Amino acid sequence: MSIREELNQWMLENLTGEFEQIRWRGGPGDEDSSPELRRAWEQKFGEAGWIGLQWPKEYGGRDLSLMDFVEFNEEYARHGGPGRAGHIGETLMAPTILAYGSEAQKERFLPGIKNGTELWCQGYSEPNAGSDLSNIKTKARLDGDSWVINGQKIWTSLAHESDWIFVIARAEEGSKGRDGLVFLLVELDQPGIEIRPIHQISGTAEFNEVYFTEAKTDATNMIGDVGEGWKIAMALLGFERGASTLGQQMMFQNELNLIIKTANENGRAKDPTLRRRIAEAHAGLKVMRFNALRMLNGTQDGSTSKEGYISKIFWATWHRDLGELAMDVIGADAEIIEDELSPLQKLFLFSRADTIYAGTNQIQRNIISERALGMPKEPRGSANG
Amino acid sequence: MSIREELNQWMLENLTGEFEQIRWRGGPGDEDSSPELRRAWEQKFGEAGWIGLQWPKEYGGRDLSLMDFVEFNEEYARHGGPGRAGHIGETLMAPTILAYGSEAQKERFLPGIKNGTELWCQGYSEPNAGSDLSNIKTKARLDGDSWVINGQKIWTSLAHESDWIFVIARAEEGSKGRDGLVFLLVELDQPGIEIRPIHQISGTAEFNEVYFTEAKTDATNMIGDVGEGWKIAMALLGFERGASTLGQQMMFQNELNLIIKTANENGRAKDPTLRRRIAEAHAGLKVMRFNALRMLNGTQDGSTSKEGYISKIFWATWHRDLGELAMDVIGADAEIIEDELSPLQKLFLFSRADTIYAGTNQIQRNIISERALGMPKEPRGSANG
Amino acid sequence: MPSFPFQEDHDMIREAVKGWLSDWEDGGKTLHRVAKEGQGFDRTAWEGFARDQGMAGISIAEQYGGAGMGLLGRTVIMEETGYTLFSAPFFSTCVLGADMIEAFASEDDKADLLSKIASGDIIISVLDGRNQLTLKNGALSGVVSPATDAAHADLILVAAYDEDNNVALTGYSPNTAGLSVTPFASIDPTRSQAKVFFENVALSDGQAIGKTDNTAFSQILQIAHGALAAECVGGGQRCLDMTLDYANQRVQFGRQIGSFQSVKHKCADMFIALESARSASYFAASPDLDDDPVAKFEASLIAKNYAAEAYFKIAGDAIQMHGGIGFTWEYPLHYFFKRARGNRALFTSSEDGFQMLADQIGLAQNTTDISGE
Amino acid sequence: MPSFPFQEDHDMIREAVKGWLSDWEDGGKTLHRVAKEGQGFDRTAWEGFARDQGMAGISIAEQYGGAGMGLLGRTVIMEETGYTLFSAPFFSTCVLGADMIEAFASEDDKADLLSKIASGDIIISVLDGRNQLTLKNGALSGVVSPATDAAHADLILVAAYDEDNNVALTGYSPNTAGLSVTPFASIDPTRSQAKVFFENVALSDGQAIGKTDNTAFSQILQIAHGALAAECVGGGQRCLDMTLDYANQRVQFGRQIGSFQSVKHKCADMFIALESARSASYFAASPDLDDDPVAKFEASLIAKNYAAEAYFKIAGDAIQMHGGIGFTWEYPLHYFFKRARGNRALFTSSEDGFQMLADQIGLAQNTTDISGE
Repeated sequence: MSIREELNQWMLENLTGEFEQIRWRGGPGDEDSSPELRRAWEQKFGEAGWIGLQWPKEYGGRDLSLMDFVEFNEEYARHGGPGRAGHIGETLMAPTILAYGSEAQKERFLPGIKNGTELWCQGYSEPNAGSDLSNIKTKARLDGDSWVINGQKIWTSLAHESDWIFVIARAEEGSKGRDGLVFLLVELDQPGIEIRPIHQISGTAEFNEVYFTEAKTDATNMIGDVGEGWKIAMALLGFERGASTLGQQMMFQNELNLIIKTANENGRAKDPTLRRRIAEAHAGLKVMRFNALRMLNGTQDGSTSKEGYISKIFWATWHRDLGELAMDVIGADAEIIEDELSPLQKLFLFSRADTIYAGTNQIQRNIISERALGMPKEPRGSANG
Repeated sequence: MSIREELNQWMLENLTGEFEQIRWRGGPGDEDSSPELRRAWEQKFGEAGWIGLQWPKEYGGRDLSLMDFVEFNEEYARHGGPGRAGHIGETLMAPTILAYGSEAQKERFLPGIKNGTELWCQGYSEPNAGSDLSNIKTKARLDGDSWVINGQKIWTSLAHESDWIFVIARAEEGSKGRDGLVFLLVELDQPGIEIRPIHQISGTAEFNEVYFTEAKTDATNMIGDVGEGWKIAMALLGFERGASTLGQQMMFQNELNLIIKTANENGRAKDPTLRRRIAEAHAGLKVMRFNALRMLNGTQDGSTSKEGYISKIFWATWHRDLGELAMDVIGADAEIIEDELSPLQKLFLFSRADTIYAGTNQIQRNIISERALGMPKEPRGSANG
Repeated sequence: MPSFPFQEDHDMIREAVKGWLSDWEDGGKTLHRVAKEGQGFDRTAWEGFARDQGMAGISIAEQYGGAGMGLLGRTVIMEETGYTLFSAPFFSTCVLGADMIEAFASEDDKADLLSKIASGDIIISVLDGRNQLTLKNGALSGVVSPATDAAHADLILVAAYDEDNNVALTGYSPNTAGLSVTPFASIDPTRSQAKVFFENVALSDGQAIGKTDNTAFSQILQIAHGALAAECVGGGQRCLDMTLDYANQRVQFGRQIGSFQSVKHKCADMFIALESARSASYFAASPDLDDDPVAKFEASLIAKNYAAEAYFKIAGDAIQMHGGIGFTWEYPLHYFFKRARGNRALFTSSEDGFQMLADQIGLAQNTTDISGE
Repeated sequence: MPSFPFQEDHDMIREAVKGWLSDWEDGGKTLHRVAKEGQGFDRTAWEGFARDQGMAGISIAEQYGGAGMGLLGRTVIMEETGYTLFSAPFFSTCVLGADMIEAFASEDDKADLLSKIASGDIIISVLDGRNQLTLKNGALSGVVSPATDAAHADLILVAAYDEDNNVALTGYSPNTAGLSVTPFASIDPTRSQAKVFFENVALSDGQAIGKTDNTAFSQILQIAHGALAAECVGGGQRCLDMTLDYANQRVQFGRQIGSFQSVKHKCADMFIALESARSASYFAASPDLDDDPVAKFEASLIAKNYAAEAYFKIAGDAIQMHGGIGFTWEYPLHYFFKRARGNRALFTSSEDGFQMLADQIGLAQNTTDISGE
């Protein structure tokens, strides 16, 4: 039985009962919906052995091939599988631990991810280091057997629903930029950590500020060595462009389907301008899919192939435009909020963040021009460059 | 009788006979058409007293008010008045001489412009100083009673149809940037000057390279003093945003009318996408007109009001888009060249230059952000900045 | 010298209004309060503005107690209320309502209603029910939505086709039998929206204001909606101002982000869109067009749709230029973005607006109706 | 490892073709010569490429003497001929012509014609005369324009409706009575275009190739036109390469202009458009779709229109980034811009293409015909 058939079977049997209500839910912009049910779903999913399929067999994975993993993701999305509460753990943390972690760290952390019992979030951005990621001010000092952390992280997705956070912090006093950083794994439920939600334009709060005041983690919870924090943080970001993008695209397909359905129902499908925009959105999604296949077939080691550099800006811009299209397709009623924001209204509002988080479109264009096209870097300013 | 009525009468009586064939012709991109007839027209126009209307009465002008001059330009364009062979002389050279020239220079040069007998062109750009206008390499040295000029100018409109050129050149050995420049008036018909046409994307050649090899001009033909060349050159550019833009807009209106006519004739007026684009072009032209009125009412001294900064990039971009629209309106036949390029085909091809010459769109955005919005300048590179 | 095309008195009004509204808005705090209260309407502030400050009558003729400052007068007000998202029914009452009455009412009704508007004693909501309401046995039935400011209107002016396919304009008290107003939450929380239900609402239960043919009614309605262009210009200016403040203050990579060309050029594009919209707005309010209703109709059509598109683009770019903070609720920029989105769809969508303009400039049309519904 | 989705042999062909075409083009010199000659066709080069290099048969099945390298094979060729604007009828003959024959001809005709194509011994021009030609008394009349490569074709394949409203495909010699070919100058001087006039051209004077229903014909035609996407990708790559070379070499304000963010970001946008178009092109040629003609039709529709739009945008941006030199005749960039513009309109306009795609993805349509003509 192919992996697609296997999953199909399981989804038919298990995405039922109370889980019905989270079908199609929990995607980007909707990550605040039913957190408890989605945590339960993550555990059920883990128990069934669906997490970590690409991992080596010795760590409980199935060493799944890329194309099989692609099929797996597509099948999951086809069923309207809920946005995965454990996706940061599975797609970012686990590959990083597998690549750079010690044997002891693998044993300690991989099972919690695989079982869906330990959820992760990401502590990279800081209030004064948005696009300039290397400008880290959060400090870590070694005190006996513990790292002690002070500082503030921001734009941490789902911190309030997570158990652990990975953090880059400055371990060497006086170091600058990419030097002197450490990559630490920190448990969130402790007195030295305070989490404050950031309410977004949509009124919902996926993002948080995380304050560290003498927060502690065991000295063994450092990945790599002191001074290697930047290298590890960047490798982790490389994994972000992995096969999970194909699952994301299936979510996009569902949104597009909803727009097409709406247009056919309210008659706007006959408006040539909207027809063309919808057709272009459809074309864009097909392009996105084939681009991901090119990218995934190009490299399988977390590095980025040339075409891989366009992935983030392409999907973010496409998705933001889809949000505007959705509202135009709804028409005059688009402004009306019944009870709560409808999925298409959420799409419209939340997607404004897409072109900003995880590297703004402007930063993406810098990266493309310098890394994919080899153009010269800009002179840095004199202030502290 | 209003100036509009006066001109109406005269145009009805004079834009006739052989001049009929240059009606609507000679606009941007079409400046190579019938140069001799248009030179004859310029003289006829001058003899009738229509050139220099805004000049003070003592120099033969009529001290015409701004709004009257606006009406005059609109009326001229309404008749399909030919592109003016003398427009650089009248709209750029004359105001500069009036503002900065000596009494002797006014007496020497204003009559030739006013009578339409001496045509002017502009020697600013150089091969290595395109957008970076201050990087002038052409040299001038004073030798007895003459300036002797060596160097090369490029993108000189209509040099081959002109009698005189105004040139910025470097008079002080070793000076850099904006320092040490002179502003000279030079007769073109002399052994030290060679003019080579630059063929454009449209196959026509409005622009030229002008080579100076020991070219000479009388020492009295310097406007201002040594070291004042930059100041005078910039003042001259300020005059470029004057009332003549309204005449240009009437040319644009004629092009748009031709597009609307074409769309109605071939049925594409019914295509909603093209309808919308045409309607937007119409709206853009109205906006351009009112923006020009705001600008002209804001300042009347050659300086630029805040909204004036958008004028160049707005019309250039609008006109380039109009060219693309024209081709889409023609449809599949747009590729076919019958005998010579049709006016709409010329529009499409030539308008690619609009967003480049006289300050590219990129340079315009720099100027807007720094001068109209007061944003910080970029750090200059270390190479020779 | 006042800035073209305004006169000195317009500039004076602008200065006064600007200060008052800035105090009201209090750097975004008031917008948060209004959003929280969920009405999209600040009654106290409206009364202060309309009555005490005397702003409701700015464009009402002097004979009815107004200031008689014409379309340019209300352009100033709309620009400044757009700059602060002043949550009050100036547009509904003093533009839409006043224009309808001015154009279609009897002299007696004008004297009565226009002076009430000028003194700030009445709030009016205008409903274009031509396609939503049906007339049967002298009574109207149907739903009009969205109905701006209907939730707190003293007088609801309803346009509907009569038996002769003319447009009849009728004024109703919100308490009229069969008429009910249900406010709804809008994506834009600073503007009041509602659905108004008609169940056999007798024409005779309302006040007959006037009648006209469909074309004339559409023209007047469009000219009134042209004033929204000024609101868009005000809002766009605010978005640009916030962006420039932020870009000049925020440091990344060792430089103010406002020194990066990508940020500078985006701000330049915002400025180009803004000043173009401003030209479109001022053109539509230009006294030169006062004697030419067709030209004024066309200019209003251009102004509303051109400025609404520009505002939406500017507001979206402003969020982008702010980075993370731009999409937080706490930072008030999103209210402007939401207003911009709402204005694009209010009255007619930009798409329909430009198609109407295409008709207007003589492009042959298809006979089939291509719009939705 | 060959780059996905290609195999090693595709990469080898690409290397060989790339070098040959680069020699041919000679840094733009040959394009100037072709433009001057005014044919849009370099016969000597075509014979060298098709016969001596054996490239005409790249995608023809092996049984007919071709290399059997499938759609990906011709994608390689089209990309590289697009990169150099190779002025020869590869697309007309080896893509359009071959696809028509492959789909509709008898086994005997296939054996004959496909091997002639593979050996480079025939030039074919395909005319879609469905809307231009009328059939009366067994003879065709009308004009087909533009007719790519008809001016030097040995065989003109004409599609026209027959009496049953099926599509009949007939092959004519250019010397057939009543048929005349008039070349015309095109804005794009590197492609051969003509008008083909039919005055009572008897069907019986031609070779009956096959018949099919309208939908099947449209599908095959669209799939063939999908190959233009690769030409657009090749041309777009050339525009980007020229721009990068220029930006890295040109110094203004004391810096390479390629170090300015506005130039870098524009190049990034060009790259995004280019790689997207490349994905669309490769997707349409993907062997995964070989068994699903509907999916392949849709993918070809997407590829042609998406890539044509991208190419036009890239080429326009390339001119802009070059400044003054970009719009001179001497610098060969304008040929690519003109090809890009031509490709957007060739076969179907992008607008019509996207409307067709809208039908394909299940958007309800209006019943009225809205396109021009």
